[in-house]
Amino acid sequence: MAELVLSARGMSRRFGGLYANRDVSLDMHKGMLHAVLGPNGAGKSTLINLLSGDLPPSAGQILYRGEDISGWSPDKRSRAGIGRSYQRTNIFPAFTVFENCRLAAQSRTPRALRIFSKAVAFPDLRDAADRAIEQAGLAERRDVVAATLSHGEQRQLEIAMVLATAPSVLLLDEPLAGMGPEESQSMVALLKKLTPDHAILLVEHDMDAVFAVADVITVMVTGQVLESGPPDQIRDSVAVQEAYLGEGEPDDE
Amino acid sequence: MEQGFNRRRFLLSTAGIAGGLALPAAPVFAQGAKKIRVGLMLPYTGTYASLGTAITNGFKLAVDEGGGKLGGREIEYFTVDDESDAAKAPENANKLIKRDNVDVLVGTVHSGVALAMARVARETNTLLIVPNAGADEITGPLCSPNIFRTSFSAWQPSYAMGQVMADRKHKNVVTLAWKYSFGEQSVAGFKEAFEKAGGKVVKEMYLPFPNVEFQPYLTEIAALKPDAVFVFFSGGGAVKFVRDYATAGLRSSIPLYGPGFVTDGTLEGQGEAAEGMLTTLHYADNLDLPKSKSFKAAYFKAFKMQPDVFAVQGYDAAQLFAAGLAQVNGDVGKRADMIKAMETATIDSPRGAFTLSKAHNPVQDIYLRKVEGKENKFVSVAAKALADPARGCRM
Amino acid sequence: MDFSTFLIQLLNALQYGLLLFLVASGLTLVFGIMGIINLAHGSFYMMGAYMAFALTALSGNLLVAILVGIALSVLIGFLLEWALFSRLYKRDHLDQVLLTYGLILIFEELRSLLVGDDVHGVPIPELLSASIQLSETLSYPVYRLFMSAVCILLAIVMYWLIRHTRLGMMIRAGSSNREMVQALGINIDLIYRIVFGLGVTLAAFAGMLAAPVSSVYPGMGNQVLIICFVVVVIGGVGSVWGALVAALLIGLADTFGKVIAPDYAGLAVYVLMAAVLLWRPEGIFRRI
Amino acid sequence: MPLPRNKTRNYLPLVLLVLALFPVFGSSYYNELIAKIMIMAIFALSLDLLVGFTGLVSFGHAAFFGAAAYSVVLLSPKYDPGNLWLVLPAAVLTGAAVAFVVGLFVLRTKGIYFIMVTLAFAQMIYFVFHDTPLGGGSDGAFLNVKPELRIGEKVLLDLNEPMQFYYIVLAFLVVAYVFLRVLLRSPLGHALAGIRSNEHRMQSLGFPVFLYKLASFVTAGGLAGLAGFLSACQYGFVTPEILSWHQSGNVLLMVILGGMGTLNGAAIGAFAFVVLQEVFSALTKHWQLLMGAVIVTVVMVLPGGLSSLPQRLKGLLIGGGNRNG
Repeated sequence: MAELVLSARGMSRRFGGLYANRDVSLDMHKGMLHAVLGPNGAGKSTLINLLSGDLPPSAGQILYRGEDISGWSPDKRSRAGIGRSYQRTNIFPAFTVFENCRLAAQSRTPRALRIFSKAVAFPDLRDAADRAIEQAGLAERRDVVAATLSHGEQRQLEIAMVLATAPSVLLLDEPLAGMGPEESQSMVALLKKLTPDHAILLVEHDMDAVFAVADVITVMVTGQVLESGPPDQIRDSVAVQEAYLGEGEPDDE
Repeated sequence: MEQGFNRRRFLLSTAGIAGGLALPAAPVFAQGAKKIRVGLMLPYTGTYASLGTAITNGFKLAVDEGGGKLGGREIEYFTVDDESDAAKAPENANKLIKRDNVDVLVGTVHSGVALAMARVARETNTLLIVPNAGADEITGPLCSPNIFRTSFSAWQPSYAMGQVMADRKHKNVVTLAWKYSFGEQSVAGFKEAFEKAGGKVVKEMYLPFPNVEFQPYLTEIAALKPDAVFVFFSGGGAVKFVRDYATAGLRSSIPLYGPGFVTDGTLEGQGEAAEGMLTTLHYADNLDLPKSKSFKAAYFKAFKMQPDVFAVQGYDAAQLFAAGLAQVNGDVGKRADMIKAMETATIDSPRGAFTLSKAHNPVQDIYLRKVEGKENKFVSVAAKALADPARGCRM
Repeated sequence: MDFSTFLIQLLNALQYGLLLFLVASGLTLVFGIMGIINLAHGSFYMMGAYMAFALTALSGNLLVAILVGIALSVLIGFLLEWALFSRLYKRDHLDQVLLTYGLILIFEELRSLLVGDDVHGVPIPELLSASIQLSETLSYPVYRLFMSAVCILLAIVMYWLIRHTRLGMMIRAGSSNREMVQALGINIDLIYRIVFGLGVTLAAFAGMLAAPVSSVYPGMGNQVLIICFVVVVIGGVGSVWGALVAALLIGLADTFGKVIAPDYAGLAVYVLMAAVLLWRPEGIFRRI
Repeated sequence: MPLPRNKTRNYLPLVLLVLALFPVFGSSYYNELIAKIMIMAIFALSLDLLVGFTGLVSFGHAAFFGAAAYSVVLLSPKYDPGNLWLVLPAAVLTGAAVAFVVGLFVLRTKGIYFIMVTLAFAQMIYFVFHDTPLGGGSDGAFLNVKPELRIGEKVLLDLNEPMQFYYIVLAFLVVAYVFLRVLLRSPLGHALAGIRSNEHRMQSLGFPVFLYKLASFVTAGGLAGLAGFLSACQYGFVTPEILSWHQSGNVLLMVILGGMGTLNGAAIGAFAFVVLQEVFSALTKHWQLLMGAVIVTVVMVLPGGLSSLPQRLKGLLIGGGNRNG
């Protein structure tokens, strides 16, 4: 079995009286891509927000390499190696692609006190940024202002920024949303390429893509885990088919 | 957005400098006429605006009575609105002294502003005549050969009131004033005379300037039940306090006294609530003096309104300056002679003639006045030829 | 302090607090619903007080003055919203702050030009001019009690308006998301106009109501403005209920501060504020 | 707001030259006026670090300026010149320390509430000086003799000398300007730009955003303290009014007037503001009315400030393309 990196244990989150996540447990291992499926409102985004620290859990634990991190702030989790991307593009629109990634890389080596050096003068930051841009397939658009990128390219930048922080865990919230078929294909290829070195959590609607890349799939319904297992098990599960797949194609969010 | 600052923009901004500088500087080139340059630094906006206007009117009336001339020379006025803002005072004083090169600086109402002006006047050795501000320091520790005052010190009316209240057999008194130097000095002057005459100040209460939420203090006064209350407020605060005091029912059981500022220029707002109140000041609305009557008539003719104590003080500021200029025939260069003449002059003021103390503060009668209708009516002379002790003045 | 004096001071604190609530309620509404920091709020208070003065002088009756004044305030509120504020909703908060800052200067000068800089008193209406004897020496003006009663009444009316009416529902919805409410087909522009008009009117009404006891004088708006901001900060943005609690707390802190530690009385309110913010960074209550 | 990138700025030496030569031609009054403008420019620059470069709209910046100015008066001996070595760092530290404490409270809030809370805290500090005996209460306090810089018996710099004072202010303006330029292109500066653009994302990328904002707040407080120090020395007089919300509003106005997020804009704004005040108050006693009208006009029709004016004019002439809603 591969190395256990991040896991949730009985994690719940209430909004008022409603449970957005209820008693969710799941594990993420290095070298494995763990996909989360579920209809709208199943609590997938809440799950990512809980793991990344954007939301504090109401109950339960989050363990990172054996340590309880449920009380950690998002930035502390990020520095520990938990990187996330957003479902709605969340970038620095007025910066260039390179600047977006360079700033992301800077978070690993803050150097906040070196106020008399130029930020652009650090070769390690430049290399980290360029590497991430290369990986995400944006090399040709390196010096373009982010706001002027196409939607698909912005999604790629979203990933590149996370990669520039050299994370060991990737929490990806619908990276394929709104992408054309070609862009989707290259993103799927990228995910495959990233899997060996990372523990990845992928929330995605695109079934084909999920079944193509996932090592483990967890299906959520109304905030709870319905079933979890390898793709084949999920494909064959009666419960999943009844609850979810049976309803036909999920609608886009 | 960071788009460099190109030459065109730079030219625009230097044009701005030039425009800004040229405009106020223009009057400097009126040298040929050899006019006397008078700088009026007074409040023309805000709470004290009407006081500033009255002082200006009084000053100009005196000049006009001399045919528009003082010491044989024509007068040119430079005015700055001090906004009663002490923070801007040094800068505003410098405008008149350094930009407009005035021969005399006249101002102001607000004590804090006047203190700052006094310091600038000392530093630059400019002749300063204070037509109102009563801070004791101006003719105390800050006294200087070139600084004069034609109004009063905070100590004067309050000290006189201390004697009045002791004479009226009040034993235990509570004081209430704004917590700033003029308020504290007023209370100190009162306390000095009152306790010397055997009275006792039971409690000194202060509230932050310019707070006007008096109700807690009125409750406190009612609980303490003193024989009388000595109070200092001015302007809007005085209006509100006198009204609140009356509506709290205290007026009938505990008489209220204060220096004249409590009922001067505020009677219209105070209305019936102030009726019968006794205050002390160096002026009263119905003084039976020939000079007072002629001044009133002339002022009314010129400005279509009744003069108040502030107009008198402005009028006397011009008279004092005129006395100095007359001695040197308008040659302001002969500073020492001019100052000597001003120091020894007897000013024929509408308040009654007065001379100046060694510290350049008026030695004057303080009147006890009573509010009747919309006037502060003369009752008696509370203190004859009262001189400020000028503590801390080394001159 | 004996017990009866304590009780009277308590009454003073409540009475002051209630008046503060009345002034601050309009500020917190505009703030919470429209997201506008209205620095000119104090100017509207001042405007109300001067209207009470001028209209009472004209009509000889405070009630008539207040009724006419309310109509004028609503009008002024609508006009300002239409001419200026409605064009700034998409902009930064900063622009709105600066706009209202500019308006303060304009209103203050207009006041000076139109009415002058003198202090004026406004007579208490005959009907309410009596006093109630509280202790041997102290009596309490009926008008002050009347003011408190009006403030309480308005608090109840506002609570009811916001909780139980259709307009209140739309206002509450508008405060959470402008775009969404618009999408639901509610005329958000009209709601904003009404809220702003209401804010102006509440401030002006407070000024009119207080004029007989406060008298009218230049700069009166600025004095009340800052304390209103403290009310809103302590109470929580946009919370009318919070404003009421905060205003009463401030009334207590201010009154007893003056009695117990007169040298530091001005600070009492701010110490209270710091303590509340330490405990709850966004005030006691959030939202309406 | 893009990151600062290299641009040619060859007009700066020219501005510097004009400022350096001005006292040779100007009268003493105008020297003081220009010195005041430069002090206000430092003040506006410090606020621009918050408003323009970190996205923190502070409406309480006068608190740091004023507290520092008071520290000069409180730390100087009554009748002797204070020691510049002591008084200047103390003033800057006072500004920074007050900013640190206030920052711990206010930086926990965001957006419109942040504006409010900064205003309220500044007002609290205003009342500390206004209502307690600490700094002379509402009457203010005087600095009888201005500080001087001496080594042994030799007086190197004496702030009582107007000429020396002018050049000291100019030197500090240059220092403050260069310091901010350098700071803004440093990693910290880029992080602040990121926070301004998208604070949430900065946090999820691993930046301890609160600490960065606090650093910015404290730095701005220190720089405001420098301006406060110079202001206290210029007039030798401090009153609580220099901490009032009007002062905070005015400096915010300078930043907006010049166009926020550009260092040059802040300086231009300070210049324009003081000159407007000077010109308007010479025109009429109701000059605040004109000032108010200018403010409203700038807000309504010129959201980018004065430094966006040439751009907009160009846009108009060429036929739009730069249309702001």
